[in-house]
Amino acid sequence: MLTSILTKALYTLISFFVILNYSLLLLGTMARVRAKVQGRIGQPVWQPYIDIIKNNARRSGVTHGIMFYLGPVFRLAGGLGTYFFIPVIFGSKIFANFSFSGDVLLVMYFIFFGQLGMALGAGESGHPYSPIGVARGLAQMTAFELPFSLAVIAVAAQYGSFSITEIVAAQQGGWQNWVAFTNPFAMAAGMLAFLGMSMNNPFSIVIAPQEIPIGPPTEMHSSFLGMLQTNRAIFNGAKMVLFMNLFFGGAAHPNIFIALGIMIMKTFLIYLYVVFVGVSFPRFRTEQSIRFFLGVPTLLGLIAVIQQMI
Amino acid sequence: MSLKDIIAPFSVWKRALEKPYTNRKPIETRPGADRYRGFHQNAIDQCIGCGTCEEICQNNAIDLVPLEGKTSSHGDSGLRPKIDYGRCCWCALCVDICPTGSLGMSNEYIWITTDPEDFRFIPGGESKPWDDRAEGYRRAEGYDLLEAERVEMPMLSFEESQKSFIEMVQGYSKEQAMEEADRCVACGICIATCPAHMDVPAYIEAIRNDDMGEGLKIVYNANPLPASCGRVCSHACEYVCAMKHKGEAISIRWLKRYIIDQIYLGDYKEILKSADESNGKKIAVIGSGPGGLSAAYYLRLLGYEITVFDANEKAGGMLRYGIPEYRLPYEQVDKDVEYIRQLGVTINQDLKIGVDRDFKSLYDEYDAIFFSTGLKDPYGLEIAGEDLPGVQSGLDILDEVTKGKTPDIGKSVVVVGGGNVAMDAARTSRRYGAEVTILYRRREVDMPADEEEIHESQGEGCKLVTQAIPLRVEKGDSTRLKLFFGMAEMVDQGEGQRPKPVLIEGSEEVIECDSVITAIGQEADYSFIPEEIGKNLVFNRGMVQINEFRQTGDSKIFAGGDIANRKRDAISAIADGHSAAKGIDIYLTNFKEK
Amino acid sequence: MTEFNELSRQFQISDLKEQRADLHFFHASKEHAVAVLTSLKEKYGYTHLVFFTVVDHLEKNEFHLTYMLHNYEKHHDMGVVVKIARENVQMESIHHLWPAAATYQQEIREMYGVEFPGSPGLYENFALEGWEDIPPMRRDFDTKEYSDKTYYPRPGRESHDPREYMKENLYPGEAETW
Amino acid sequence: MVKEKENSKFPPLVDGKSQYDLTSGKYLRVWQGPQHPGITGNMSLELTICGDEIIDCKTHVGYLHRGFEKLMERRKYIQCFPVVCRICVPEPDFNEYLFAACTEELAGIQIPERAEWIRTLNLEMARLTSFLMWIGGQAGSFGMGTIGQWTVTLRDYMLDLFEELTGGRIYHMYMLPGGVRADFPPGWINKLLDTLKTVEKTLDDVELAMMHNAVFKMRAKGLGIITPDMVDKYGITGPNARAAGVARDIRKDSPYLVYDKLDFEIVTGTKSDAYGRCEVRIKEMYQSIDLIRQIVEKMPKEGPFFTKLPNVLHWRIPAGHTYKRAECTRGEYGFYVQSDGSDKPRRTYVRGPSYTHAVALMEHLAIRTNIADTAGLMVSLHTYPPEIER
Repeated sequence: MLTSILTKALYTLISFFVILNYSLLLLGTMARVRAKVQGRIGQPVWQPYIDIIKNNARRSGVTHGIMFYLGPVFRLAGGLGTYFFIPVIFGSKIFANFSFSGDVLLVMYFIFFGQLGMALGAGESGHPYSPIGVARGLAQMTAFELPFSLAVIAVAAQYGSFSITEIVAAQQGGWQNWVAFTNPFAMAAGMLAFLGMSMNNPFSIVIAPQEIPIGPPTEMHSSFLGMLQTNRAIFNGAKMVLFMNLFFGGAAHPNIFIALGIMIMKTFLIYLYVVFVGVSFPRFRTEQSIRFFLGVPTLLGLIAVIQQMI
Repeated sequence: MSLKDIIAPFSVWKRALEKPYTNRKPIETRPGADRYRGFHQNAIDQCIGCGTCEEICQNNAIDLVPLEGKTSSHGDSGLRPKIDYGRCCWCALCVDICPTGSLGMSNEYIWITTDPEDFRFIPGGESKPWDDRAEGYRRAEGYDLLEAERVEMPMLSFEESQKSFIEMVQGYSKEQAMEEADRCVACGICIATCPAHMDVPAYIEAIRNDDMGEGLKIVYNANPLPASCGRVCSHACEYVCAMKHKGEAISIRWLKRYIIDQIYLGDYKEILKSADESNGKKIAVIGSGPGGLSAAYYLRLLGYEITVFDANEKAGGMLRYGIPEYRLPYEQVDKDVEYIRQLGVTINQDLKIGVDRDFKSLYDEYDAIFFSTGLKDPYGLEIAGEDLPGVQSGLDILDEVTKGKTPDIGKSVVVVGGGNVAMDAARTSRRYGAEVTILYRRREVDMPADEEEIHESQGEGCKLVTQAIPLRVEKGDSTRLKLFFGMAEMVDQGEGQRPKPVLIEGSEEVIECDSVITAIGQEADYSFIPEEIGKNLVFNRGMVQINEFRQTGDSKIFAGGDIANRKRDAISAIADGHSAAKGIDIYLTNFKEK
Repeated sequence: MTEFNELSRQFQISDLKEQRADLHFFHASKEHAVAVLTSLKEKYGYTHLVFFTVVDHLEKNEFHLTYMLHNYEKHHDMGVVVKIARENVQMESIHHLWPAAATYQQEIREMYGVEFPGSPGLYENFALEGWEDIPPMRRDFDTKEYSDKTYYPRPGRESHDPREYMKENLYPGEAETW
Repeated sequence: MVKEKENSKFPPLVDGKSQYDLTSGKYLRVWQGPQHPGITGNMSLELTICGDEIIDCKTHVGYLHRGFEKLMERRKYIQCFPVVCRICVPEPDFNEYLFAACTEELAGIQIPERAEWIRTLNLEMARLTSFLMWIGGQAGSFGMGTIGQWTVTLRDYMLDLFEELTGGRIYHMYMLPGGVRADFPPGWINKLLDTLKTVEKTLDDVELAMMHNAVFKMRAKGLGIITPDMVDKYGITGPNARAAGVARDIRKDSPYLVYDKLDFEIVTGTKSDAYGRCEVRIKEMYQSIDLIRQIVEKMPKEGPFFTKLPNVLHWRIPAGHTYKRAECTRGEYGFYVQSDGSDKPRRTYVRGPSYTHAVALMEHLAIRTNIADTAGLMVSLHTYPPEIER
């Protein structure tokens, strides 16, 4: 029993370590891709490491309420929680994490959880304008949750399971078995929701410095910011892996390294898709993005669900 | 909203395939443009510390500070601009206006030090990496904030001028004077060089303001003979003028003349300060040249009773008897003298001390004596035949002309000498119709006469023969005289010494002429000073030794002018007179036992 | 200038001056100024208020309120100068003619102390929050003195006047002007 | 402005001002700026919001008040020359030109013809440069950083040209009374034409990606509508007015320098909202490029570029006053200079277009817009705060 727990813990740590580093490098790479479109050379790919190390080395000189300190912790917990219940590589013991039969629901909860923690933390920052950012963030999140949930429901209905591992298992055997092709409406709804989830343009108003008065990103400084940046990497990784699993057949290969390669390729493309849209468009206002999510993506989600019902 | 609106934005990805705009290491690879206005450079030896940069700097970023290794000298204040880069706005107006052109800007704009004080330094004075940079901001060709050329002075043409004694320089009109005065950058470098330390920028400013009264006041503060000085001053100031580094110096002398020409003598009284109440002390001034008159004027202002003794018929000394009328009309000398006389100075003419009046009696009667008797006795040529008729001194000629006599010079004249007296004698001779040749021992550049005198004498047709040493004079055949002279070569005398002319053996040439006019210098005559007083005075190579208050070895006797200073010009004599007046006042107030 | 001639029959205006073919200035009395401006705007097509400012003539103890109007039809500018005494200055507001004028008046009140009764937001701060000195654009406000008083000069700066410096070094004892 | 709605959510308007009670808890007061990426420069907007909607807006300036007009009272005319350009950072040349032009008019100086052409060239380059900076701000204020990165680079290319010509990147200090400070460096014209090609090409890309952008259209259309009847009321000039269909362009109406020798049409739009103003401005950028090419072609190839001035250290200008205006990117830029015959100007008044646009007009237009649009609205008016608080 103990051995199995320890082994599991070790495996999870390895998986965590791999995904953290991969995500950080991915963030750095994407920053360079974005820079390329903007006509710049851009930062070094390892810049996210430098930022995190630097920020973690700093300490805050001011005190806030306890909730302020807990905000980033909640956020990090949300990120970790999301990640720990998603199997990264199908069939691999090391990268299976704590996947179990209802994990997709738990993951959806954790995606929300971090944001809520953040909202509470920012609320206690003492900055009177944080509520504006928080309200925008939560409103937009609620909006994209709808198509996302519908997409997940459609997928769950399609395979009759709430287990990510099982959903991935059902998609094996070639690209024609992927949800993307078997259930394109669910995939479309999910991927549109993913745009909102990743807070890139046109859904970046939550973190837009131009359009709100100075909010959480400035309030959270020093190691708080370091923690948030770490979370950003993990959370991003987790989300991409989740979407890969849900819609694009996951990553599976007897050889663990080839499987990792597949994972990297798929997640890279998924992220590139976000950036692809992100650099091309300005951002929506909050109510515009809510309208957007409640429009076409929700419709697509509904179609997907109805399709499965029938 | 059309489909295009959704697809078109993705066209931004085109750029991802193109070369990025940015550089990898901008700091290393991007120098400023050729004209970039970066940190200053200053050619420290070319700079004269005139402070025009400080004047134009709208930010007060420039200070003038002493720099180690630079000392004040004539034409160089010894100060150098120090720039506070905390204030500098890099407008480069200082570069544009710099009269010497020493100031520039390099294209260096990156310089990092941790000490803010480092950003205050003397460009060129403190070594910086960009000191020798060729690139950087320089004033462009075709753009200039200062005028390098002086306003041309209306003059009689040489054909006109050599026919008569009408004043050659006609003087500026109001517009011309204002335009010329406008060129001045008011640095004040000239003040130190002027022997009388006249406040030149101030009276030039008065011209700009068209306030002649103010100008006259400023001029009279340091010079009571401005009408004469404005014409014949040796203008040392113009040689150090900051604008001379750019082109031509400001016509300081002629601007001074302009001020005086605008005001009638009768109006002087209202403008200038009048003399103090008489304080009962009496001063004797011997000699009514510039030195004597200057001393008399300033002493009179202080309330002393002044008596001037002069051997000539009219006052003015060398101004009247040594300078021909085409340069300095007599009525201008009269104007200066007359005002001093009006102030209550008694001038006794035709009274020669030592002959008509005993020096000892003056010494006893007056509280102090100032003498400035000048150099009256011309040097002889010291060659054979110099006592032949027709050999005369230049001063005598000028003196005769002043007295209204026609000099006996004949048809052709040889003038020996290179000073102003030589030029004056030569040009005067031209006006009596003679053919004139000037012989001078050294080169033209060595001639002590004013540049314009040399130029004008040649323009009026005087022939100049340089490096010629007279050997002997003989009676002529067709003409009255024959002058034999040999050619000289210049022998270097080592650093700091001017080259010496040495006769080339065997060279001998001859000129036939009616007169030989010698003008190779004069010496003083102290014979009027009795032995018992004279023993207190110290003489050195013919000059009276004086201290800074122009006091001689006898505490009651003061001296100045050509007999006491080596500059031997009117303005130095005036300065001597002024200083002596100050000295006498100090002496009589503080030291003289009642 | 037909506008001027017509207006001068009705109002106290004077000193027409042509600066350029397309720019004229004239003086208007304080009482008639706003009526003149209204006529210019409504009747003569000077619909554009280019600017409104004040020139301080301290020596004459006068403020010159300067209104600049532009006629877009004729492309002509008309500067209306109103001379008023500097003490307790009040002027009629023109914000009813041009809403934008309220900003000008607010600034002028702050910078010169000219009051415009009825102008919206007149007493709100424009650029100077917490200013307690006299209105700073008045000519009797000495900026140099204020900055010397308020800020610290950088220590260690010292400059020399070339003429004084040369005097010290070259002829310290000699007489010059005295 | 949104049409007056009978909605209990909004407080009643009296004299165009909202009557609200802050303590009611229904409203929040938010300061945008003076340190804020969504504000054009150092100024701030005091916004009272109800939900996401602005019900009251008040402009606050004074954060960079340097009192230029007052400073100039203490400076000789030539010393004002380095000061004036600092009144407007993105477009300093208009200050230089107008101050020089006023001084020249008062002093009765005629500058050489070539200097006029060079000045015109400079002003058009400045317009293009300023527009390039604005377009980045406009795209950026709606979150489209890509465009901003491009055009700011292009602006830098223009600044390179300025640097080579004048010796300074931002503050050129090039046009001074009497003409300009230097002639073109060798090869500069070719470089200018090359840069124009680059700018034109990228501008095509910008227009495609920005003006045909669904999200941009959603944000910009209908934002801050200026109706033609507001133009005179608020003293609106430049593209803000032209977008509303009011064809006024000083370059055409009262030509200065050599604009009467150039061939161009006034650009107008049909509706002056944020999008319409963008359209006009982008057309004007093409126009500027065309004008620069025309100038290069038509200008005299050599000749003097500077007239001798009296000694600037004691230059006195005869008493008098004048007003000069020029069409800058934001509208009418003007200088009023009054001389009392001394060597320093008695009064210099700077009429910046932002003065009316950013204060009275902005306060009016902001009401009932979404708080997230404040930055976009502000940038679409194209205002620069230093002009407001000279």
